[in-house]
Amino acid sequence: MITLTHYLVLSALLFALGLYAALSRRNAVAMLMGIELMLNAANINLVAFNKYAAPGAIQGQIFALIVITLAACEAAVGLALILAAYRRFETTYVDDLNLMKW
Amino acid sequence: MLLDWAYVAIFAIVGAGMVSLPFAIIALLSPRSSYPHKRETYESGMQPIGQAWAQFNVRYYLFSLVFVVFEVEVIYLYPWAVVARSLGPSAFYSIVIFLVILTLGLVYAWRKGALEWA
Amino acid sequence: MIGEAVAFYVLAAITLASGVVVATSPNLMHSAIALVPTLLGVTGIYILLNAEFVAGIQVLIYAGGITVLILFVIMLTEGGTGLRVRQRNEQVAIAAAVSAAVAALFIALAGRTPWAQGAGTLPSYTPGAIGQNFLGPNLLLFEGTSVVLLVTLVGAILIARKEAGE
Amino acid sequence: MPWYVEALRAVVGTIVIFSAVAVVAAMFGVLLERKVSGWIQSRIGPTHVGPRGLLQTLADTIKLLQKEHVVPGNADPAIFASAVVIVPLAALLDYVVVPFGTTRWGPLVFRDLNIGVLYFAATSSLIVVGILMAGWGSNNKYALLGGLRSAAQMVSYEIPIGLVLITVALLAGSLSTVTIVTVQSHLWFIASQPVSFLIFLAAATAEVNRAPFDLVEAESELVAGYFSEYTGMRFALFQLGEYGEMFAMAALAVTLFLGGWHGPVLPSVVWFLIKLYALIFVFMWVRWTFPRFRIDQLLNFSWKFLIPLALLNLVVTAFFVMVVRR
Repeated sequence: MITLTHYLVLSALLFALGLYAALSRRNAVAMLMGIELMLNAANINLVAFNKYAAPGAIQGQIFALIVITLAACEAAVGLALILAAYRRFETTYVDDLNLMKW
Repeated sequence: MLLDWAYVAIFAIVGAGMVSLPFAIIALLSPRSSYPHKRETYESGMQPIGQAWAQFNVRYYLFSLVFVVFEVEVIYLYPWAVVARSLGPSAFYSIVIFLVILTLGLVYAWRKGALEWA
Repeated sequence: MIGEAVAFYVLAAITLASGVVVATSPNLMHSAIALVPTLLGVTGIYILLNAEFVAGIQVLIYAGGITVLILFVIMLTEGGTGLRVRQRNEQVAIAAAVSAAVAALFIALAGRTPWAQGAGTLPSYTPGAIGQNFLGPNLLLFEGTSVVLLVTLVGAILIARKEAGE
Repeated sequence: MPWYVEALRAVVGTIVIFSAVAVVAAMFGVLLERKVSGWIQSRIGPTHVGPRGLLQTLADTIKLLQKEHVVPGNADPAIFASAVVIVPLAALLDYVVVPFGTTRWGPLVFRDLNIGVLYFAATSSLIVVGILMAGWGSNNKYALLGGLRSAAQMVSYEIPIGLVLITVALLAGSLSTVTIVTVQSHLWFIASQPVSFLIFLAAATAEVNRAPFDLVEAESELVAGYFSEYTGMRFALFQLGEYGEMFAMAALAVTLFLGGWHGPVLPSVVWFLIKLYALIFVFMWVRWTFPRFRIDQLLNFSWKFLIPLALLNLVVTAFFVMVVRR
């Protein structure tokens, strides 16, 4: 029998993977992928709570939709920033991008 | 509802098996021989210089960027479309506002030249 | 019920296994491509949770949109050079410890909290329910999203194009 | 029904659909393409194998099955190998929601999903990832350029297709393909939505990378595009993906605009196939009628013409559905 706790554990593990990627990667794109994993983990929680804790409402799924939307916006702007930084400094490795102003 | 998706899952799994089936036949039927030139990258008979994995132009990114934003806008229209009939004219005006804002984005991208391939 | 459990564990395994590749692969391209099975695994989880509309959106936006964006950026910036470069920074050990601690904390919390069992049933037709909601009580959210997207578009084009002339 | 009967039904259905698509769409489609091309150019097309050359593609398939497959030394083997499964599989997944006809026991469809057309859009968007993987994994300049172009083109044309899907869903009040066909029993949507139909046809042609939008595999500049490095059966699988997607798009057009299985006298499946092949013929006719676009013209055509037009059409339709008709 699959319960809410199963989904929460899965989401916690996925979140930890994303966090690990975001903290340990040198490449900005890879860090962004880690953030996407974390957002997905959060979404699993939202949808799972919708089913188990508040099945009468649809708010959890709507929240998940909004999170997906914002994830798309974040990816679009974040990757644009990475491209701009790459054009300037010829690198996408964050530890090489240590100058705030050139 | 879950039954529907169980069918889809079986479709995907069996389908992946069927798509991979030819590889089993190849393994049985096809000849094998090896010499250095065979595994060379095809470049119309020229010796390939360097890798193909080079950097590409930013315009590809601009198009996919505008695409992702529009795709997100479009998905918000699906839930509206299925209930539109049962909603009144006021819902029509709210969707027009939504689409006008979407069009503003398109106009901006157009004016800024993000849609030019140059 | 057994079917549901099997599906859950298979999907969780797919999600986590490819998530590990995303987080640790030394080849950036492999990381980005492993994102696809991770996202599809999460899609399956949404379906198990009766959220088919969200599942469709997940495939359309994440697997078909954001992944393409990420693949493009890797191709634009890295090319094949990423293979020769160290991909992990000096704080790997700390990162692993922190992540493990966070996971342990979350799992402990999830196991100990007595979650309330809500009343009612899920709407059987989720796109319709979501549409009713967006054009009813959450109208502002709906219109606000379009403004957010407009700002995103303007900002991202501005940033990505800024120095194109240089 | 007990679960194993359901599972058996699903497996049998899958095998039937896959074999049917492989034979009817890919093998017969390739033959048809060659025959139609020949007819348009006053040639005869293949004649040698079988009566009137009917078995030509079968012979080709058997030939391709015997070919060794070569993995270029520079390629990324994992990506190279998995791309070839993803593209045909994503194309074939579309057929889950295509209603082929109707019987006494209900519509003939693999599964009538609640989110039907959204599912179709989602699975076909996966093809882009497969194509980028094929282009990158080959580590070949032609393949990579073809893959990048293809991805830029396919994502550009996904938006007009999405807008057209929404317009039809608006008229039918549902995303389910079976419902969309059912509500067309009196009036096909092509009568009320001719503009949508044309937008869909143009965008679908581009989405499946066919001429005049075929600069992905423009033979004269890019050899074969993203599958230049694929030999033997792997090449055939990409062909299966390509023709499978073309037939899926045509089947979707029939479902959305041409009333699906509806038609007098003849059985419903026959009507569906007649409409399907009529559209396929249009695709092939267009191929030999228009010259190839340049990539800037191609992208302009989507962003500066089809998308504004589709948006306008959507607003007008919404006005009629939500304000006038009430």
